[in-house]
Amino acid sequence: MQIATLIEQVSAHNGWNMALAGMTIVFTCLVILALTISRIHKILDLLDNRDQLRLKMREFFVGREKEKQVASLLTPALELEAARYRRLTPFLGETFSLKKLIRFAESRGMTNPPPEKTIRQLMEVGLIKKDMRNRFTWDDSVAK
Amino acid sequence: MQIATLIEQVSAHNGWNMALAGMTIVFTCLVILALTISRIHKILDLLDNRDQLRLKMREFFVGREKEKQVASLLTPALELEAARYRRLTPFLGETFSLKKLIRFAESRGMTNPPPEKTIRQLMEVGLIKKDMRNRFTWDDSVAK
Amino acid sequence: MQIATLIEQVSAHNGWNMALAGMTIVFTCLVILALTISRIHKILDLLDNRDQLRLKMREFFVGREKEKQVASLLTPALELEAARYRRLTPFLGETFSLKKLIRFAESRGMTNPPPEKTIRQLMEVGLIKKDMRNRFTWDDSVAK
Amino acid sequence: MEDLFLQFLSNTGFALVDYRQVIMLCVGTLFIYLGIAKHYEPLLLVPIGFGVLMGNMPVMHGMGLSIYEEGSVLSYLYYGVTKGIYPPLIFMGIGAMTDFSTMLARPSLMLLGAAAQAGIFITFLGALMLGFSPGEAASIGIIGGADGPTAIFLTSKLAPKLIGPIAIAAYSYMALVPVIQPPIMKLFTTKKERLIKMREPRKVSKRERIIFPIIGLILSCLLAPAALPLLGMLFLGNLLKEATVTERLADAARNTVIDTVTILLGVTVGASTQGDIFLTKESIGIFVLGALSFAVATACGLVFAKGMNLFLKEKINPLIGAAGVSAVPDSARVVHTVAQQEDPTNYLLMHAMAPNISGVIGSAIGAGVLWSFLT
Amino acid sequence: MEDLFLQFLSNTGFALVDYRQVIMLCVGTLFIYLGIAKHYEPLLLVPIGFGVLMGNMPVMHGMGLSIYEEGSVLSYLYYGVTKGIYPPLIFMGIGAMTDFSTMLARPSLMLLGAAAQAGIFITFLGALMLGFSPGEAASIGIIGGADGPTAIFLTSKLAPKLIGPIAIAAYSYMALVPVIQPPIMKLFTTKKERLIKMREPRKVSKRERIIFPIIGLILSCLLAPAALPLLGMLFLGNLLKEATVTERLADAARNTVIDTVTILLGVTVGASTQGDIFLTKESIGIFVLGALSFAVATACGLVFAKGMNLFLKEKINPLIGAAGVSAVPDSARVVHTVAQQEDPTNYLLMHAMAPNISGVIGSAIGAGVLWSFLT
Amino acid sequence: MEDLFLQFLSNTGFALVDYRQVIMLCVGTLFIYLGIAKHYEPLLLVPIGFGVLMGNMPVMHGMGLSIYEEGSVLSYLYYGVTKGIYPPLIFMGIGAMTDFSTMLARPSLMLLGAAAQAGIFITFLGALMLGFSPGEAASIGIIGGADGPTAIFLTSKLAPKLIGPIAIAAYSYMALVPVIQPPIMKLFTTKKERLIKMREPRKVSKRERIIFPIIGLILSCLLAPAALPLLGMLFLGNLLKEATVTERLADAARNTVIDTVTILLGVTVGASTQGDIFLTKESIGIFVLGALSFAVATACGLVFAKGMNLFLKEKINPLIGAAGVSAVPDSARVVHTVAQQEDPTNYLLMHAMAPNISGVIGSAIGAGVLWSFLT
Ligand code: NA
Ligand code: NA
Ligand code: NA
Repeated sequence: MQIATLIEQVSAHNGWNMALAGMTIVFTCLVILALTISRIHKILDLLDNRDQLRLKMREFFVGREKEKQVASLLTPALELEAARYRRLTPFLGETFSLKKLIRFAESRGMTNPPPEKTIRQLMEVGLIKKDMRNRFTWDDSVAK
Repeated sequence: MQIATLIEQVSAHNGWNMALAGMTIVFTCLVILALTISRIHKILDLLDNRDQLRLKMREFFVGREKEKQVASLLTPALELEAARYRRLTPFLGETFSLKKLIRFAESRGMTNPPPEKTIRQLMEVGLIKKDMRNRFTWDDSVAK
Repeated sequence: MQIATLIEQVSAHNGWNMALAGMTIVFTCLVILALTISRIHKILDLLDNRDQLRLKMREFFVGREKEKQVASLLTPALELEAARYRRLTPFLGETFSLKKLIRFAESRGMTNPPPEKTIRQLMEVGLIKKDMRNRFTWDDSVAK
Repeated sequence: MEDLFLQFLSNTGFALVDYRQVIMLCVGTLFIYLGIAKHYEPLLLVPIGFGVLMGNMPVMHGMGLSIYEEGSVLSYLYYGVTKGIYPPLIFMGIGAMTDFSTMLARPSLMLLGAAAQAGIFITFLGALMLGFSPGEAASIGIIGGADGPTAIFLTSKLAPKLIGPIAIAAYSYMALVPVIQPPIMKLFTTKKERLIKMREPRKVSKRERIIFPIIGLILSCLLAPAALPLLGMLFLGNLLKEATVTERLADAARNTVIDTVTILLGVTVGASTQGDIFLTKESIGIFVLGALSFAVATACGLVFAKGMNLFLKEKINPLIGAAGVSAVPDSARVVHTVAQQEDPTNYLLMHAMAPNISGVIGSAIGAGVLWSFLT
Repeated sequence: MEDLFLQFLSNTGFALVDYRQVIMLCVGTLFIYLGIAKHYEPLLLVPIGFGVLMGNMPVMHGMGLSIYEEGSVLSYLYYGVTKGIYPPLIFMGIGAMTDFSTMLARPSLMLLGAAAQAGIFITFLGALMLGFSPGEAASIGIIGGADGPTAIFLTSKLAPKLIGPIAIAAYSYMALVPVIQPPIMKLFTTKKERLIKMREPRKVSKRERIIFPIIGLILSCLLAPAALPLLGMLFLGNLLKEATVTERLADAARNTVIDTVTILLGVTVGASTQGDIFLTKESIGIFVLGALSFAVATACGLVFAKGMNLFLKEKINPLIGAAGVSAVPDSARVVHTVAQQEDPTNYLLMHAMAPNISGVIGSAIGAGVLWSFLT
Repeated sequence: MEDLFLQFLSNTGFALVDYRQVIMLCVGTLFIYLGIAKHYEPLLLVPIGFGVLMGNMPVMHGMGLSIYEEGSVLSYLYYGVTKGIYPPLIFMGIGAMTDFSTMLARPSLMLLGAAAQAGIFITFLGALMLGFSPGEAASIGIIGGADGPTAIFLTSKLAPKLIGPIAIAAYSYMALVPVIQPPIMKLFTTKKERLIKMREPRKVSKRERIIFPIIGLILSCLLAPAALPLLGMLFLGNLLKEATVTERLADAARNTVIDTVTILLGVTVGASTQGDIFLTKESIGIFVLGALSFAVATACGLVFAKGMNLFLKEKINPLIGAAGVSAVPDSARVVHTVAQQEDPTNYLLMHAMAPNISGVIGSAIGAGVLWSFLT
């Protein structure tokens, strides 16, 4: 077969164009994808920083107030209790059920004031928080 | 749209009847199911008690005979052997293969009388029973 | 129904022939399969022996040469190093990655000559071989 | 070659994109976000959300890419939805996962699962009023059954065109159970009622648990034969589980089968929400009625529980009535959470499971009844 | 509304129930009982039994609930049976589970697996005599192959209407192997024969085990091409197992695939036994002939083993001939049990596995031969 | 009876066997041997090889045994190939297995995955020159994509008759990557280049990995909508994996689904290579062009990497360009091995994964583009 015929066969089916166009498109796609991907983590960082920025601003304007409010509830006595309960964490894990916490507290003789009451107070203050799955965790942001 | 028209549209498709009938049927179904379920364990208890009753009656009429028959086979010597073999259970598990039992017995020097013979006797007496899967267990009901 | 009719019904559908032919074919198939299977391990043994035979012949003609060649590379110093590296096997497993081997060697102070160099030499000599999965093993056939 | 590029460019999404698809892409992303970040039913919302993305990529019609074009891969996988095959398989898996013990221990609580189905029928009436055809109205009503497979199954039989919006509505509201139910629960109960503690249920023997799926099948299918595909498979799965000798089959049902089918169902239901088909006035109606349905079902369960207390010596906590809507096990968890907000030592989860799973049976029966009325 | 109630009541099972359905409900319950309480092949009897219940719930025809109505969920799942797809998939799983070592160690024992297939052909003659058509007679004969998937496969090709009764008969008798075989075994062997001990088989190398499925496929399908769907998949599964580098595929075959297919096959075969279709004179004939087939197959295996002993220096225990019927691994276990009743130190299980699995190959070949005769 | 025997004998393989089938039986055995003994892609070569055996057993046509006869078991299982369903399911499993971290850490390496796709289009031209029709030429070109599922998917759409040879060529060359690529790699790179070490990529956060499949789907399907079936499922699988809350679904995708589909795809693709259909001049052309395609793709990747180095401050090792052909993860491993031959302390595996998996995306896009051109 002659080379002319070979080339002819390609042209007849619009082959050159398809090949060139195809390769260009594949390349373009991956270039655009690569460019986009390389932005993702920068955008995410920006978002995080924005949150931090906003947080700082809020702290500046609102923070004091909230602290005060918490402070009024977070009596020294309660703070002491909180510390005692906090020490049970190693036995309970980072997230825990209240039932278990109460059992642990009782088994360690922490019955005055009754665990139920203390825990309710701790939840009101926001030191213990509940997640979607009805498990509880300590919220350190309030603790300070 | 007027309320009359709305109601009209429901009636036109026999909606009121379907809704009421549907709800009634769902309710009836679950009520019947609930009633039936609440009977299951009572019926099961009854059946168990009937079995016990029958057992007691059979014991009364037949039991003595069987006991005697077993007794005649269950010589004091064999009983002694049985106790020795019984002590191997912790090593064998609740169900065991005869092969393993023999090997264990031999490894503990229990060779006179030979394990094969003793085991055959224990099976005749009914102290060792075989289950569907060709595994063996001790039958305590006979042991007493 | 009369027996004659019964037999008639079988003949009408060519039943006798089908049954006899069927049974014969099943039997023949399994006989041929059994005969073939009974040859497999003998043929495999033969193949293995042929390989051994060939190996022996090759050893006779070629082996010396190769040994010499290896010997020239496998200096006593390298042999000593090889033995030291060999002792790391229990920590690395039978197949290992070079990275790990180097780390282990370095952590044991085997840095002179540098592990990279020693390992390259060991690979040239053929004492360390690579498998398909890019893991390495010791080749004992050369070691002797 | 410019022709080819132009042809190609005119085939790319940029040229074909439609504002409705953009809206749906946002919806899909929102679903994925809610699933992953908020833990709302992730096993459903993530595949559905991704399916929404796949179904709303702007593609040329006629190339065999869309779920609605015959011969496309998605259309083959979608058969399991349109023919109603996936829901019974999912029910088999659920059966092989579910322990009916609490329900067997206190069968009276099954009435709560029945009461909450009133939402189905009230919404059915509402949908008829809005001008939906009876088949469509029944399918919309079943959203209040709070059971995705049941809703998809009935819709595939009575109003196949609405599978997308009804499935999305059903799964959305099921995912939002922790948001939707608590206010209704607080509205319909007093603090004193929410503080009621309940006694531990009795132990249920293995034999009872084995007999239940058999009795359950026979009774419920004698009364409502059309519930057979769903309840039959539910009880089959449960029997395989409780028999223990068929453990490996139960294992296949509750892992292999349900997980594979969940992916396929999720992604195809998601992909069926093509903007031009999904974003219609009807869909809005379906979402509004669906929300209504959920609220009414919850309220019915609560009110019925309060009614039961009038006759019971040992009072039940009426909150567990809200678990009758199904949405297993989320609505039972929500009941538990709300109760614990009043008294952290009150553990209602186990008690709420009884109405919760009888709600599944109830809505399957409801679906069967509506199906038999309208066929 | 009374109309609706009446219509509904006339659709409930109570109105539609037929005495034959009641009988079948009892049969289904019996199957479940035997599976769970008596441990007779629970993996088969429990799903089949439950399927019998599902198939015999009295439902209105025309609603798309029955397995015989096009468009019903059960009908879709039943395709795998009627098209003969499930049996090969199950064979693949069996292949991936089975260790052919004992057979490879003593291939002469394969003759026992051949001999026991005589039952198939003798029953085939019997069925012809009773007036069954050749296709039906072949399907009935294959019950004596003691291999459920093979029986279903052949019946789906030659007598699709009889799938229900033949499958039920095959699986029932397979489950009843521990009841049916022992008396026949004792009848055809002397105590002295039953006491014969056999030598440990030789070790079989990994290479042999890898080569076997390839040779096995080529030879058996050269001789009986129609055995390809079943034996091809059996040997494929076995190769995946023995290759070890394809362990994860073998794992899928022997867990995911076989378990899922077993549930679907069991429940649909069960559901295909609708009382009005199942409880016929023909079914009774099938059950009688099936029992005969089993007994004859067992006897043939035993007698052939005794015959072999005339020529062998190292005698075999003729009991293992009974394992040639297949019913893997139950009939091998029964052989072991019967031998142990005579001498608790005689371990025949491993020896009985050789005729047992060659019986599987034998009946698949038998099925292929009959299929090729009758197509 | 002699008639029956003669008829049977004339149906056995011995009477029907054709020299082309003998050749194919050898090919099948070779595949199995390479898979098991040489560890060349055993998960593919073993099922395909056994499928080749099954497809080339000499069977009578008209009995419903051949994969090309309607109603045969193999033909049902083959639907998943001809309808293009298996490849997307496999892609879902691959997505649920793949960690895109290295690619996300250095997206510039994705260009290598793009460059290596030039092989596809050059081979496409070559195939047109040899007189293949455009659809066939495109399917042959895609062999250079070094991605089995993609090749099968495109061929099922554009040249269904060539599925057998193209799939076999694609999988053979993928298996032979450790043999084909090293000489080309050495030819196109200098020793100095092969010694280049690369820096550890940065850590990629979980959020990035979750966002990627969503962005990836939207972008790639906006630009090349026809890549949707393959890339949609790939990204779906990956999202299920990265979301972690959908772990059990990812698990099903990467075990249950992919293993089952791999067996079915392998055995049916193998069985589709019936000697009379497979051993043609065209197949030889396909194999020659396929090898060319692979070689060109490898070379393009290498040369492009060298080109990139002209512009990069921190040079990359051009060997990783060869991993752009896909053949995940074998070609990345080969890159690693070749680099280690020069310097055993150079660890390129992780770096080679970036072009490797972007090569998968690239060839799926390439397939989509060709499909949209030719439909
Ligand atoms: Na419900
Ligand atoms: Na058999
Ligand atoms: Na590629």
